[in-house]
Amino acid sequence: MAQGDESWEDGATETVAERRAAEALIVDVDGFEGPLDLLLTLSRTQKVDLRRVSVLQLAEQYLAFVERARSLRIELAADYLVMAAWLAFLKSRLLLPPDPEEDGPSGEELAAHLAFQLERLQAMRDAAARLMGRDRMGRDFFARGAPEAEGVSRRVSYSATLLDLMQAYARLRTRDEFRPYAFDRPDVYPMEQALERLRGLIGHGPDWTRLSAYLPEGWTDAPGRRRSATASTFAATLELARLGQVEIRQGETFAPIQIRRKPEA
Amino acid sequence: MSGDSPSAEGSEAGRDESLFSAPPMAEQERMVEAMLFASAEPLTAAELAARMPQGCDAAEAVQKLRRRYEGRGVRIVRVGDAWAIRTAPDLGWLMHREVVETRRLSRAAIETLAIIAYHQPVTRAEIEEIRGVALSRGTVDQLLELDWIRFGRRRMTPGRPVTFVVTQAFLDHFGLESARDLPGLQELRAAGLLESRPPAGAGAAPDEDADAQEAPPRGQSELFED
Amino acid sequence: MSGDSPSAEGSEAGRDESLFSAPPMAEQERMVEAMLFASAEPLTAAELAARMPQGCDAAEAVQKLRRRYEGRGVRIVRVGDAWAIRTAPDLGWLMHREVVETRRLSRAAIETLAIIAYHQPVTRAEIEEIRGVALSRGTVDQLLELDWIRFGRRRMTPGRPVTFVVTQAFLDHFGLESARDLPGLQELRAAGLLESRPPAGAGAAPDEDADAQEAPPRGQSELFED
Repeated sequence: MAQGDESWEDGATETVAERRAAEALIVDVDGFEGPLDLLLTLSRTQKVDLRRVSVLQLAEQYLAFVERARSLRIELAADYLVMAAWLAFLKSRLLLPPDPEEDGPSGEELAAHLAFQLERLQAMRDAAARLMGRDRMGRDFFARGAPEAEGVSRRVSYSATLLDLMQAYARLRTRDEFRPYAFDRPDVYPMEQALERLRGLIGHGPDWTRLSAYLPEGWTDAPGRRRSATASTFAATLELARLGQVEIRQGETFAPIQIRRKPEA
Repeated sequence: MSGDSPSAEGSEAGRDESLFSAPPMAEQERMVEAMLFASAEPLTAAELAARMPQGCDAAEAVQKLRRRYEGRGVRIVRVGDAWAIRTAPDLGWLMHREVVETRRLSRAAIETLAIIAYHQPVTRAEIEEIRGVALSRGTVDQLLELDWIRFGRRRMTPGRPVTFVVTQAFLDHFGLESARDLPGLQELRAAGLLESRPPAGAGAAPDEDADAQEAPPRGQSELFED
Repeated sequence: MSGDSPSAEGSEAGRDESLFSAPPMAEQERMVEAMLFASAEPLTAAELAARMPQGCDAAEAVQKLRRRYEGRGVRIVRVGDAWAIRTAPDLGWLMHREVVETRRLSRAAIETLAIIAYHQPVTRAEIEEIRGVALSRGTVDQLLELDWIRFGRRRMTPGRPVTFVVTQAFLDHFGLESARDLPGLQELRAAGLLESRPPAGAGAAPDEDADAQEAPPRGQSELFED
């Protein structure tokens, strides 16, 4: 395969072949669906019953594979490296005599579990293939091509699937997640509300009136609510003054603030 | 086409061939039966024959099949110059219920239903708060009429507002054991029914990786954590 | 007449009435035949019975009809707890014109589907463990959209994760009477490959109770009750 095309550069043949092999490796890594998939493929090369697969040999192959891949400066997915670390650990467990002090599963047990996982994955792949190989509706056998649904009584039935329901709920809840943060506190009197209220009232009071007289009902008793309402109302009067609609005066520091409608010019 | 002496002249020429290759008439009848059943349109004898092995006599097979179905619940009927299977007219009354016209629930209704299912027992005010719009009477009436929601017990709060809960009919329709079996937000997200929130700050689009068929990168799985 | 059929208590009251009013079985067979022919979807015995006159035994009529159609071009097949008419699989080649091209499923989707079918009810985490790779959103979404899987009841373990199970549409598509008829299911179970951990001891018969206390409920055992 390497011969022929590469004749244009004699000495490079080997390098090109090498690089191709390396690239094949990269492709393979991409082709695997996770470390278990890779391990299963490797174990198949042992050509034995998956239950009797040599986990030690398998670990060697995997580690070598990952090492080679890394030497090519491939950024291996974390999954592959975690598996590599775990296999290295398993290898040491299998090679060293068991430590009587240590709890937990033995190397053999871990190896048996790995073999089981591989066998189970293979079994599911086989099952999937058999499933897809079955006679299938719309390909091997068929439903009624022209279902009959004529009749006199016409009843409207509203249908919805669980998927519709969940999607509707999801839609509502995500909208909620994106709701801008806002105070939902009952004891805060918003300035917009104060402004609205003052606009309606100010026309009726041509004379100087204390600010406190404009506080809304129900906001004058509890100190917290009174403070909020006062602040909002005052801020609102400042806004109206800026717009040239009211005048504000205060006799001295801490004296009551008075407002009146600005006399027509 | 050629009446009761099918393909008289054709059989002259290909008699030997067809004698050996044509399937038995019972088998031809099966074929015609399957084709008429599965086809969305009536089929002419020629169309049937075109799909059958050489030497078959589609017209004859249709006639045999037609006789076989005489008096049964369905019949082989002629539609123009084609054939179709239709239910026997005297059984038409059985089909009446078949013609339920299914309509999709309005968005308001499905959202209201979803809120009731997930939050039950829930008051009207709570539903309105979650949806952010007033709840129309029509919506509630429709869901009550469908027997998917019913009134629950009154809430022990000022005004003693009435609550809504879902019904057994609702659970049956949606194939749920109980309303507690409804998947939660995390699971909806995991199943891809919910757009995942863009990670704070990062401009990366994790969704693209997730949709790839290969193993999504590890980071993605954190989004799915239950 | 009612035997094991539903409405046992109903027949107490209306026995006389139904004795006289139920149509002969041959007529009931015709009715069932017409209804099954008319519908593209499987119909349960209860759905059939609901449309038939009082005192009819839909289940019995279906059985008789099923026998009548044995060996014909179409057959009466069981799909979960419902019945449908489908063309005989050996005649599929005649219907090539009816074939609807379906979206090719990814390998991930096919494997996930198989795992759900064989291990159901199964959680997302269990699927990921078996495949050794995170389950992508698109995969679940696709299977849900095909209506081949649905959410099952929650697992009674911490976190109450939702489970996935296969649907009636799945059974219908793959020509299965029930999930118990999945190819090789018995062998897989006998080999302990539907468990979450290897059988205790080498080659020991997988015993049903040994790891039941902590392992998830055995797949494929509790799903049949619905």
